[in-house]
Amino acid sequence: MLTFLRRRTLTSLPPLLAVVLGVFVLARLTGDPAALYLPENATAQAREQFSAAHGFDQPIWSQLIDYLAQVARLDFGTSLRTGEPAAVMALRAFPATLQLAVVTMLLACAVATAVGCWAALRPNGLADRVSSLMSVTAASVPDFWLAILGIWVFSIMLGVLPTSGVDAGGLSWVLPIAVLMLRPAGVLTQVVRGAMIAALGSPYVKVARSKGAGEGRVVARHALKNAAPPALTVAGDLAVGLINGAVVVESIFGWPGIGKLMIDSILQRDFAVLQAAVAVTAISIFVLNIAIDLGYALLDSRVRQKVGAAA
Amino acid sequence: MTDSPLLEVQGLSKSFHVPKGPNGNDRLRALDGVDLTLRKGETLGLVGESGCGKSTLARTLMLLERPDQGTVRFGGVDPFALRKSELLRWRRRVQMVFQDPYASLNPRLTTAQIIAEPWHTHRDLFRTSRERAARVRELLDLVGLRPGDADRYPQEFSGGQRQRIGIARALALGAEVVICDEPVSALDLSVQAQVLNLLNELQRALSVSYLFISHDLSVVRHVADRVAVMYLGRIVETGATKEIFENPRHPYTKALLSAAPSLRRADRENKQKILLKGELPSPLDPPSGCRFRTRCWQATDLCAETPPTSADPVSPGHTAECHHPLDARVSAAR
Amino acid sequence: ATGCSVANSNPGTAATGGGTPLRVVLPQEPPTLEPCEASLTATGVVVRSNITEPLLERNPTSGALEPKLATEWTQTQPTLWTFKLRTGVKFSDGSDFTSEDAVAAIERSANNTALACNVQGYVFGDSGKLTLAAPDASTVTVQTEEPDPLLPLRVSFVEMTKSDISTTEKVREPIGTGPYKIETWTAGQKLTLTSWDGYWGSKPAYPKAEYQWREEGTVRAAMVVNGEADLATNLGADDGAGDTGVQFPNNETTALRFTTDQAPLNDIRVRQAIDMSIDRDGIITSLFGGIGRPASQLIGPGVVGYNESLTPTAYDLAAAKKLVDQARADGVKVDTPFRIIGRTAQFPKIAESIELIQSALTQIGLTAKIEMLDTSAQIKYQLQPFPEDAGPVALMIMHGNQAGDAAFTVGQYFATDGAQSSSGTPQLDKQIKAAGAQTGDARQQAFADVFASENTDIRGFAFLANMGAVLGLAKNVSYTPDAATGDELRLADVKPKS
Amino acid sequence: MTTIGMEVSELTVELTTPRGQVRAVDGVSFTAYRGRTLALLGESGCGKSMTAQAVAGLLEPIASVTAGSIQVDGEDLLKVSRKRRRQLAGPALSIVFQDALAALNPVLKVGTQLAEPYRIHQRMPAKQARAKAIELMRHVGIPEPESRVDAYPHQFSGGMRQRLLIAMAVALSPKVLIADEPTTALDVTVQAQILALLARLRAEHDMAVVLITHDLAVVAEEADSVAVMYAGRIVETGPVDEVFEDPRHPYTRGLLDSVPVSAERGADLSSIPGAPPDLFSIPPGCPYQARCPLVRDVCRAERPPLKTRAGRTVACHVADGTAR
Amino acid sequence: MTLLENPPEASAPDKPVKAHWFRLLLADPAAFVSALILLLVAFVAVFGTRLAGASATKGDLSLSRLAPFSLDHGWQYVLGGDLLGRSLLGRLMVATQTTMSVVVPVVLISLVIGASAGMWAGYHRGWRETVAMRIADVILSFPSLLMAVVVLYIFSPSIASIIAILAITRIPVYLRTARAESAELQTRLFVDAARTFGTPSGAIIRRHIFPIVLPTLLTVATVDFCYVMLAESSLSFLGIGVQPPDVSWGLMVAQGRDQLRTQWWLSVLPGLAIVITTVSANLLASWVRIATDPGQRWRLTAPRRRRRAARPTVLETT
Ligand SMILES: Nc1ncnc2c1ncn2[C@@H]1O[C@H](COP(=O)(O)OP(=O)(O)OP(=O)(O)O)[C@@H](O)[C@H]1O
Ligand SMILES: Nc1ncnc2c1ncn2[C@@H]1O[C@H](COP(=O)(O)OP(=O)(O)OP(=O)(O)O)[C@@H](O)[C@H]1O
Ligand SMILES: [Mg+2]
Ligand SMILES: [Mg+2]
Repeated sequence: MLTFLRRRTLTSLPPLLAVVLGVFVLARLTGDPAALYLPENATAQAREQFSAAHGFDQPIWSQLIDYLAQVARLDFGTSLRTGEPAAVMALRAFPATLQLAVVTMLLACAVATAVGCWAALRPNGLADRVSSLMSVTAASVPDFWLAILGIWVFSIMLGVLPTSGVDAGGLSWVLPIAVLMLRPAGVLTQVVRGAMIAALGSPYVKVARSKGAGEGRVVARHALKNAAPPALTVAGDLAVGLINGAVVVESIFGWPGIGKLMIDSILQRDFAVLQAAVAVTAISIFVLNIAIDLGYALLDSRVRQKVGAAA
Repeated sequence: MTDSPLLEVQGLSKSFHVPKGPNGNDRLRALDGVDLTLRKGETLGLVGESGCGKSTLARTLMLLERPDQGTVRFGGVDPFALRKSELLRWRRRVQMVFQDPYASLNPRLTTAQIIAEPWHTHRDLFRTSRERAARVRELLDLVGLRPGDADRYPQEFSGGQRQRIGIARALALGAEVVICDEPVSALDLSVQAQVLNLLNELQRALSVSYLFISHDLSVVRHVADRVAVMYLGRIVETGATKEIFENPRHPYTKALLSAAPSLRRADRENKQKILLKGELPSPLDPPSGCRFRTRCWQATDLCAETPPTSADPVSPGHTAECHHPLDARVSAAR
Repeated sequence: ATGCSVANSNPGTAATGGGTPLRVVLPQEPPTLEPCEASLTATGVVVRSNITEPLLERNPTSGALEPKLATEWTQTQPTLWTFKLRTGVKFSDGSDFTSEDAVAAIERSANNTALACNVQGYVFGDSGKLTLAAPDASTVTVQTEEPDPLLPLRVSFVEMTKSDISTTEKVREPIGTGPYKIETWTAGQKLTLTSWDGYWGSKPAYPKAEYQWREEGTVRAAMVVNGEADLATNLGADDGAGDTGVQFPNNETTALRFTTDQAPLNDIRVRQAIDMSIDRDGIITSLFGGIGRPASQLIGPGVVGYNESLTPTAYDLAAAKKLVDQARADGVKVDTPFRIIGRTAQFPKIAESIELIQSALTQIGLTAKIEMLDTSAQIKYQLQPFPEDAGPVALMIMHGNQAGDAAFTVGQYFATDGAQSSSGTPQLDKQIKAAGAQTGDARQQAFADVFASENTDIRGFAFLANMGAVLGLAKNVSYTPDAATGDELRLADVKPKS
Repeated sequence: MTTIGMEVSELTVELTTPRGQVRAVDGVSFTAYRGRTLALLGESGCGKSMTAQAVAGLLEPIASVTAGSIQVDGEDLLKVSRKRRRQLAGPALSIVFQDALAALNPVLKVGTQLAEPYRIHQRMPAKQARAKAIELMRHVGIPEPESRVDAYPHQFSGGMRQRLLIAMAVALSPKVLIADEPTTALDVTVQAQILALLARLRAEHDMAVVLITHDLAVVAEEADSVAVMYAGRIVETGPVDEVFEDPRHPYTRGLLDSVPVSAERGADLSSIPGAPPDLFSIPPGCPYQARCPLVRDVCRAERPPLKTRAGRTVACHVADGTAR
Repeated sequence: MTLLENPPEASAPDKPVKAHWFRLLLADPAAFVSALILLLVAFVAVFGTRLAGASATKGDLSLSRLAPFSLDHGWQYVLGGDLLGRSLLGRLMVATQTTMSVVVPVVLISLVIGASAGMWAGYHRGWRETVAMRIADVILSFPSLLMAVVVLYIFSPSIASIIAILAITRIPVYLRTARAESAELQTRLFVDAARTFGTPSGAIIRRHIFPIVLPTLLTVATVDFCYVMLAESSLSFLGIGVQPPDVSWGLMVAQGRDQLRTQWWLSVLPGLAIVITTVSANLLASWVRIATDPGQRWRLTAPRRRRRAARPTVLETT
C-alpha cells in the first residue's frame, strides 16, 4: 500500500513537472505583461524597468531556472495584479472549486446510479429509452446557457433561488451544482446503465438469485459493486474536468474558484498566479487519480492485490 | 516415421514476472528445464494438469515467448537466432492450432480471410488473388468445409467447424509441424471424434508431425505415438503411448490415469482410485526437491532434498523423473 | 419581471438605513485598493471618495473644481501652486491628516517611477517632475517645471494617503480619510466597508456597504431585480434590468482609429468613406438599445474643448462607394485587405457593431477582416510602438476622458508622439501644444479647433458613439448617476428612498 | 425405498429470439430420487442448462416456461408465487454452476457469499452467519477455513472455487441439488475430488442430485440413472449400467462409440456425422433423423414419443419396434 | 448465456446473411431518423451558405430582433432575425458549415492521432505504454484554456487554431480508449495466431486490432462530437472561439445569451441545433456499433417486438 503510494507519487512527478513547465513556457509565449500593467503612456524606459524587475527580460530558460529554484523553496512568486503571494491566492480559490466539484460529482453519481440502475433493470423498456434520451440530451446542453436560463427561471420568475454568489447558504449551491451536474450525470448514467446491464446478466447474479436473494439485494449487494469500476473511471475524468474547467459556471455565478482565477490570470498575464493555480490543480488531479486507483482497490480485491504487490 | 528428431528442445525454461505472491516471489517458473524431441511424421502427446505449462511450451515453440534458458532446434536450426526472411521461411514450417476455436478466430473476418491471412505476410506464396481463392477452396475441402462457407463469419459456425477453420489456417503455409494446443477440449464428444479423425487423415495425407497437447488422457492415448507427461513446468515421464498407459512408472502418471473416469465397467472395477491430496502447487512457490512430493504417497525425505533426474531411462525409450519409480511389473499387472 | 418575492437569506427589505448595508455589484473585483491606481476603473470605483479622498474634486456635471481636503488653491507663481488644507481631518486609524501626508501622497503618485502608479501615467504623464513642499501643517506647495494651468485638475486625481505608506510597493488595503473604511475583504467574494465615525464631513446614509462582483451583465441586472443588490454598474441595454435600470451618459466615446500610413487606409477618402458607412443610428437603436448618441468627436459634451459645431457623419453608402471608387481611380490600393481589431467585451455588442461595419465596408468595395482579441493582445495595437508587421488596422477604441479637459484626449490620440496615436501632423502637434497653454474660453476654443482640424485634415478616426450605460438601481434606493459613476461611485450620494 | 426428491414433467421452455419463437426444451420429464444421482447427459446446446435454469427459476427474460410442472416437496415450483419461490430457493432446491469463477461474485469476500443463504432465509446475525460459513468451508474440505473466510474468490484455485459453490448450494440442506457441469473446467485429479465430495454430501444430506454433464465417463462412474438429451428432448432414460451396456437409441450408441476408449492409434474413431440441428430448423419427426444411420421414413414424418418398453424408456421408432 | 455472444448458431447453412445497410438502418427507426437529421446537417453544411442567400450575411436593421414563426418577411425569416436583422435560419445554415468544419476535423484529427498512438502503445505495452499514458495525463491535467489563449495569441485567432487546440485536448480520450482495448486485444488468441505467421505488428494492428477497436472509438467520437461543440461554444463565451463574421452554433448561443430573456430564439434555436445533432449522432453511433459487429448485426434484423428481450449493447462513454 505504502509502496504503491510511493511509486504512484514518483511516476506522477514527471508529468506534474511537465505540466508546470509547459504552463511556464506557454504563458510566456503570450507576450510581455508590461503593456497591461503600465499606464498607457509609460515610457519605454519604464517598461524596461518593469520587465527587468519581474525578470521578463531574461531568456526564458534562465527565468525557468530561477522559477524552479523559487518553487523548490515553495515560493510561487507574487501576483502582478494584486501583489499578493500567488500561492495564497491559488490556495484560497481552490477549496471553493473543490467543494463545488465534490458535491457535484457526488450528486451526479447518485443520480446516475439511481437512473442507470432503474434503466438497466428493464433494458430497452420505456423507462430505459426515456432515460437514455434524457441523459444524452443532458450531456449536450451548453452550460453557460443553462446557467443564465436557470437564473432567469428560478431566481427571477419563480424567485426561489438566489441568482449567484456564495453567501446565501445552501441555496446558493443549488443553481451552480444543477448546471454543473447535468453533463456528468448524463454521461455517468449511460455508463452505469451499461455496466449494470452487464453485471445483472452475469452468473454471480444468477447464483445470488438462486440463493433466494430479492431484487433489492441483487442490485445493491451484488451488481452495483461490480458495475462501479467503469463508472469510477469516467467519474474521475469528469471530476478532472470540473476541477480544471468550471470556469464558465464560476464566472457566471461569481463563485470564487480556481477556474475563474486561472482564466483571469491568463487574460491578465499574471503568470505567477497562473502557475500557482495550475500547480494546485495539477497536484489535485494527480491526487484524484491516485484516489481513483485506491478506489478500484477498495472495490475490487483483484486490483487490491496488484496494488498491494506493486513495488 | 524416421528416427531423426525434427524438433529438439533442451533445458527450456521460461518464467513470467508476476505480482508478488505470498512468499514474496515474483518470478513464476512456467517451464523449468523441459526436454523434448519430436520426430518427423510422429505425434507426440503432451498431457498435464491445467497450469503445468503446456501452453507456455507451445507458445515458446511458436516464438510467442522468449525462453530464459535452453535451446530449441528445428531441423538443426535455432529459430530464435533467425533474422527476418529466414524467420519467415521458418514460420511456414511450424504452425499452431489453438485450444479455443471461438477466441482464436477474429470475429470480424470471414472464413476465407482468416485462412488467407498468413499469405498477407508470406506474399510470395500465392501471387494472384485467383490463386489464393483456389487454395482457400482446396483447404476448405481438405478440412471438410463447403466452398460456400468461405464468406461466412466464424460466429456462424459450430465449434467443430470453427476448429476446422483453425486447422485450415494452420495448414495454409504448408507446415511440417503442427502444434495442437488442446484442439478438441472445447468440442463436443461427437464433434471431437470428427476433428480427431480429420487430424489423423491430414497426418496420413501430408505426413505432418503433431505436438498434441491435451489434458484428456483418452484422447492422447488415441492420437499419440509417444506421450510426455508434464507436471509443474517439467516433463516427468516420457515414453511410447502404450508403455505410459499400461506401465506408468511415475506416481503422478499413475495417479492421473487412475483419476480419469472410465466408461468401461471392467476398468472401473479393476482400478483402485488414487485420490491425490490437494492440488497443483503454485509455480510461484514450487516444492523443493521433487515437485510432486507434496502430493505423492511415496514421498521420502530424499524427495524433499534432491530433485530427481531422468538421466537413466527406466526402460528403452521410457524415462521417468522419480527417485522411487513404480515397479514395472506390479503396474503391468493392473 | 419585477416585484417578485425573493428567496434570499437577507430579503430585499434592505436599505432602509437602519443598519442594513448598501449592496453594490460590480463587473470585476478590484485587484487591490491601492489609491494611486484609482484611475483603474475596478479600483477607483471603490476607493475614490469612499475610502480615500483627493484634495479637490471635479464636479462631473458642471466641470468645476470643488474643495475636498483642500479648502483653497491658488497659482501663487506661474509655476507654483499653493493648496490650503482643511483642518480637523482624520484618517480612519485616528491620526491627523497633515500637509506632510499630502506631500507624500502626491510625491508617491506623481513622481515615483518605481511604483509606476496608474495615475502617474494617465494624469501626470506629460507634465514634468513636481517639486513639493509643506511650509506648514496645513499648506502644500507644488512647483512645476513649466507653468501648468491644469495642475489642480491633475491633483484632483491624487487620493490622499498617510505619509508612512509604502513607497516601494502598492498597498492592498489603504487607510484614508473618506467616509468609509475597509471592514473585511474576503477575496473573491465580498468587500465590506463601514462608515468611519471620525469622518470630517456629514455621515453617509448607509453605515455599511458591501461590494460583490459578477462578470455577466445579465447576472448583475438579475441581482438588482431579484433584490440581492441595490446597485449594479455597467449594465447593457439587453441585460434585463427592466424598470430598475437607469440610463445615463457616461464619458466614454467609441471610435475606429486608423493607421494612416498604409494602404488602403493611407488615403483620406478611404477613411472618410469608412466613416460614412457607419450606421450610427442603426447601431445605437438596434444594438445599444437606444443608449448613447452618435459621436462627432472623441469626447462628449461637458468636456472642455468639445466642439458643438461638429456633427456626426451621415450614413451614406452611395457617397462612400463613390469616394472609394475615386480613390481606386487615383491608384490607391483600395483592395488591400485591412483588419478591424476589437477588444472582446470592451462594451456591450462590440462584436456585432464591428460586424455591421464590416459588412457595410464590403458593400462599398473594401476588404476588412475582423479580429477580436483579448486585452493583452489588443493593447499591442492600441499603444505605441505598434507591432512592426501589423499592417493596416482600424482599431476599435473606447476613450473616456475622466478629467473633463480635452488636453487629456488630444495629447494621447492626436499628437504624433501620443501614446495611443496612429496619425497626426507636426502642424496639429503645434496647435495642440498651443491649446494646452490656454486657459478659460480661449482654451475651449483652441481645443475645439483642434478637433475640427483633425476632422477635416486628417480623419484618423471614425467616431461611433458617445456611449451611455445603464445603472441597476433598486427601488428603495435613490441615486442619480452622472458621467463619472462608472469610475467613481460615491456611496455617500446614495440614499435610501423614503 | 427411495423417496422422490423432484419430479419434472413435460417441461417446455420457449425462447423468444430475433428469428422467432423456438423450443429449447421440449417436453422434458424426469424424476430425481433422494440420495440418488440422476445424470442429464447431452451435447452442448441440447438444452441441459436451460432445463436446469428453468427448474431453478433463473431463466433469462428471453426464455420462458410454457408448459409442464416441477414438483418439489408437494409444491409445483411453476405455480407458487414469486415470494414463495424465493423462499424455496435454497432450502428446497439449489444449483451449482459450471464456471465457478464467474459464479462467485469477484468483489465480495467468500465468507460473505457463503453466509448469504443464512442471512436471507434465516435472518441470522452477521457474526453467527460467518461462523456457519466457516463451518461450511470446513464441511467441503477447504483447509484453514478460519483464515480463508475473508479471502476473495480469485484467491482460490479452480477446485476450491467449485467447492465453495457447492458449499453455498448445500448450506440449507436442500432436497434437490442441481449440478450443472460442476467439473467440466477442472483437471481430472481435481474432478475426482469434487465428484467424491458431491457423493459424500449427497449421502449426508440425503439430497436428490441432478448431475448435468456431457462426459459419459463421469456419468458412468457417478450416476445411478441417466437421461440422454438431444435437441431439447429426452431421447433415452434408464439406469446407467443398462443404458451404457445396451444403448437403445442410436444417438446414445453413437455417443458411446465416439469415445476414444482404447481405439488403436491411427484408427479412425466412429463418429456421428454432422452436427446437432439448429433449434430453428429442427425437422418434423425425429430430431436425430439427419444423423441417424437407421433412419426410416416414419422418422421423418412422426416424432417418436418417449416410450417405456421392457423396463427401458426410449424415444425412437426403430428401437421401440414401431419401425423395422 | 452463450447465445448472446454467439447468436443463433446460425447454421441456417445456405443463406449467409447478407446485411444490406439500408435495410439494417430501416430496422431501427430512431437510428433512421437520426441518419436523416445528420444527412440534413451534412447537406446544409455543404450547401447551406448558398441556400441561405444574402439575408444570412447582409442585415437589415429594420428587421433586427424579429420574432420567429411568421412568414411575413419571407421564408428566410421564419425563425426570426438576429440583432443585425439577418435571418436566423440563414445564420443557422451558415453556422452549420463553420460548426462542422470545426467539429469534424477536431474529432477526426484527435481520433486518428489518439487512436493510432493508443493502439500502438497498447499493442506493444512496456515503456511505450507508460510514455503514452503519461503524455495523456499531462494533456488532461493541463488547463486547455491556457492552450487556447496561447495558440490564439501566437497565431491569429482562426478556425485552424481552434481546431488545433481542441484536437490536442481531445487526443487523450481516444488514446486511453484505444490503448485499453488494444492492450486487451493483444492478448487474444487470434492476435497470437497472427503472430505465429510472422505478421508484423503494424499489420496486426491494422487488421486485427483496429477493426475491433473502431466501433468503441466511434462511440467515443460521437460523445466527443458533442463535447467539442460545447467546448467551442465555451470558447465563444470567453470570446476566444470562432470570430465574427464567421458564425458557429456555439457562437450564436454565446452571443444570444444576453437576449435570453427578451429574444429567446437567438440562443435557444442554435442550442437546439447542438442538442438535436448530438443526440442524433449518439443514436446513430449505437446503431453503427451494432451494425458493424457481425456478432450483433442480427439484432437489427429481428422483429421489433422481440428486440426488447435481447440484451442491449453496453454504451461506453467517456
Ligand atoms: N503471460 C503470462 N504471465 C504470467 N504468468 C503466465 C503467463 N502465461 C502463463 N502463465 C502462468 O504459467 C503457468 C503455465 O501456464 P500455461 O498456460 O502454460 O498452462 P497450461 O498447462 O497450458 O494450462 P491449461 O491447461 O489451463 O491451458 C500458469 O501458472 C500460468 O498462470
Ligand atoms: N439467451 C439465449 N438466447 C437464445 N438462445 C439461447 C439462449 N440461451 C440458450 N439458448 C439456446 O438454447 C439451447 C439450449 O441451451 P443450453 O445452454 O441449455 O445448452 P446446454 O446443453 O447447457 O449446452 P452446454 O453444454 O454448452 O452448456 C441452445 O441451442 C442455445 O443456443
Ligand atoms: Mg493451455
Ligand atoms: Mg450448459
